[in-house]
Amino acid sequence: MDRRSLLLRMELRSNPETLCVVRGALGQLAERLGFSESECRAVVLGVDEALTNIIRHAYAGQPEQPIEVWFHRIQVPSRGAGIEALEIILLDQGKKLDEAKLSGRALEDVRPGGLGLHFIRETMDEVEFSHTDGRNQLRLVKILPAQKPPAGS
Amino acid sequence: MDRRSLLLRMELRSNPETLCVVRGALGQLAERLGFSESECRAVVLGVDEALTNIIRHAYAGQPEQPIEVWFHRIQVPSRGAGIEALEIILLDQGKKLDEAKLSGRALEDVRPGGLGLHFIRETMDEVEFSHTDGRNQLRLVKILPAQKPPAGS
Amino acid sequence: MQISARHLDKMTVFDISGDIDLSTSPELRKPLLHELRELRTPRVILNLRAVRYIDSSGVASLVEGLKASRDVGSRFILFGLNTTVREVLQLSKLVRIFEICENEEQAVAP
Amino acid sequence: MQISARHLDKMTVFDISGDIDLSTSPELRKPLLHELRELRTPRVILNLRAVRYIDSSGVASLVEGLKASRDVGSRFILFGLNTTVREVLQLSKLVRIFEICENEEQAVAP
Ligand SMILES: Nc1ncnc2c1ncn2[C@@H]1O[C@H](COP(=O)(O)OP(=O)(O)O)[C@@H](O)[C@H]1O
Ligand SMILES: Nc1ncnc2c1ncn2[C@@H]1O[C@H](COP(=O)(O)OP(=O)(O)O)[C@@H](O)[C@H]1O
Repeated sequence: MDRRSLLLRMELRSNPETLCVVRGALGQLAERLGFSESECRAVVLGVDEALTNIIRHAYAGQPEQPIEVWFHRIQVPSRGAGIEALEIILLDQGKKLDEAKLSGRALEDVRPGGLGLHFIRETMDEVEFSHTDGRNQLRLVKILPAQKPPAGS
Repeated sequence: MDRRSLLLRMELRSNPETLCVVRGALGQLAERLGFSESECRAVVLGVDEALTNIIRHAYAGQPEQPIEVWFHRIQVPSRGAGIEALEIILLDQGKKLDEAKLSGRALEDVRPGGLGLHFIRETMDEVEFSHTDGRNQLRLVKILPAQKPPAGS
Repeated sequence: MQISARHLDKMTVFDISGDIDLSTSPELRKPLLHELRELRTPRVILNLRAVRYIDSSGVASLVEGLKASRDVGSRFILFGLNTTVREVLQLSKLVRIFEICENEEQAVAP
Repeated sequence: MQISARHLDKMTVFDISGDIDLSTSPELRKPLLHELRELRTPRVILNLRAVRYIDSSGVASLVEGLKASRDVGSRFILFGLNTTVREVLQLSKLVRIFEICENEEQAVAP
């Protein structure tokens, strides 16, 4: 019920040039896990946005700060049975997240910015912020394609 | 003269399915560092072959064993001046490498296998095996394109 | 990301390729805003056909371009939206605010 | 990696796409060796046009196919070598040992 196996762990720096490297790895990983092309693009977008926010907000644009990304294949309990999912955990040592700022904004308000969290929430099945041991943690879960419960159930 | 900055560290398992994930990350990283398309393919091939050898030989095909890959941007001393390079270090905890087996073979001998080391040596500027603290280490260096010393010098 | 400009009569077409993300979106924003605010080109057209990736910072740059075009009374047109770009714009719910053409012919039409 | 077979008169064309590496090369080896050793098809042709990546385990599978074809007296032909495949075969110094055609027309020609 609670099995998890490590797929990959990445340690990187808060440099915008590293974003494409994570996208490259995750694109392949998602494809291997059986996600459709469109789902692969969604997973990659969600993680890229989460990293972008860490670089811009947690580290206020300061380069060379540590970021860790863990990718696990997990089983999440679901009505008795376990369903398989990809879990992505992002860790940073930047400014403590202010949950109040995470409310997002009305998309009707046409202005640049403010889309990142919306993209993360739209592309992932679970999004969970926390703070432990002086580190910000963002946990993202995306259910593997074959295991999606049938629509309307 | 001895500056090195971490670009990326990957922790993975000795599963052949992970190879494409490293290729995905490294392909993007190499592109970012300014390698030409053909050089990017060469760097990716060299590292893929090194990982393949770790999985097949150091771990004898056993899955879920730990592998670490470190990517640094380094300066290597070269006739007084420092030239920039990509350094890739692969670490495993498998069977200690037998240097005698690394001699390679005559390519004229048409048989499957025996190409991996040849590909690693052809695609990289430096290839160095070592063993410390119970771990095998393979250090690969590829000089960044703009810094290649002029041909014939 | 690569961006290059073609200056036609009273309009400029920007051909954009590669990835638009946090690291590259400034290279998109700057020439766009210059073209609109400084040069006040009446029609600014973006060819997005070769865009391989775009994230929220890329979309933000497009929105900035759109706003600048409204300020100076220019037209701001996108064309060549591939699946990747279309998906992200749809996710942003901002597809409708942009003037989008099927191809360059339509975008440059009088 | 994807592989599919087209059975023509006394010959079989395998269309291969994607990445051939340690994890996928068995999926290439098995059908090739079956076609040659079991079915003894007189001409086995590999269309490599859509191969995105190939490493030494992929090349080893091709060499195994070639050796099996020599054992049973079949022809073993490669075509559609893109830059990636060509570079790796060149690096392996094995380009000359394979029968390589420019396109399918040449490969199936009597
Ligand atoms: N990782 C993070 N650390 C700190 N603050 C964050 C983080 N992610 C998001 N935020 C806060 O949430 C707000 C909304 O984020 P987002 O929707 O991505 O839009 P934008 O980054 O363009 O403002 C940000 O402005 C910031 O205040
Ligand atoms: N990482 C490694 N650990 C242990 N032995 C290795 C390693 N890499 C290579 N070898 C040895 O070197 C030999 C030649 O390797 P290679 O050229 O890659 O061809 P192949 O793997 O097809 O035999 C291998 O057969 C193996 O004995």
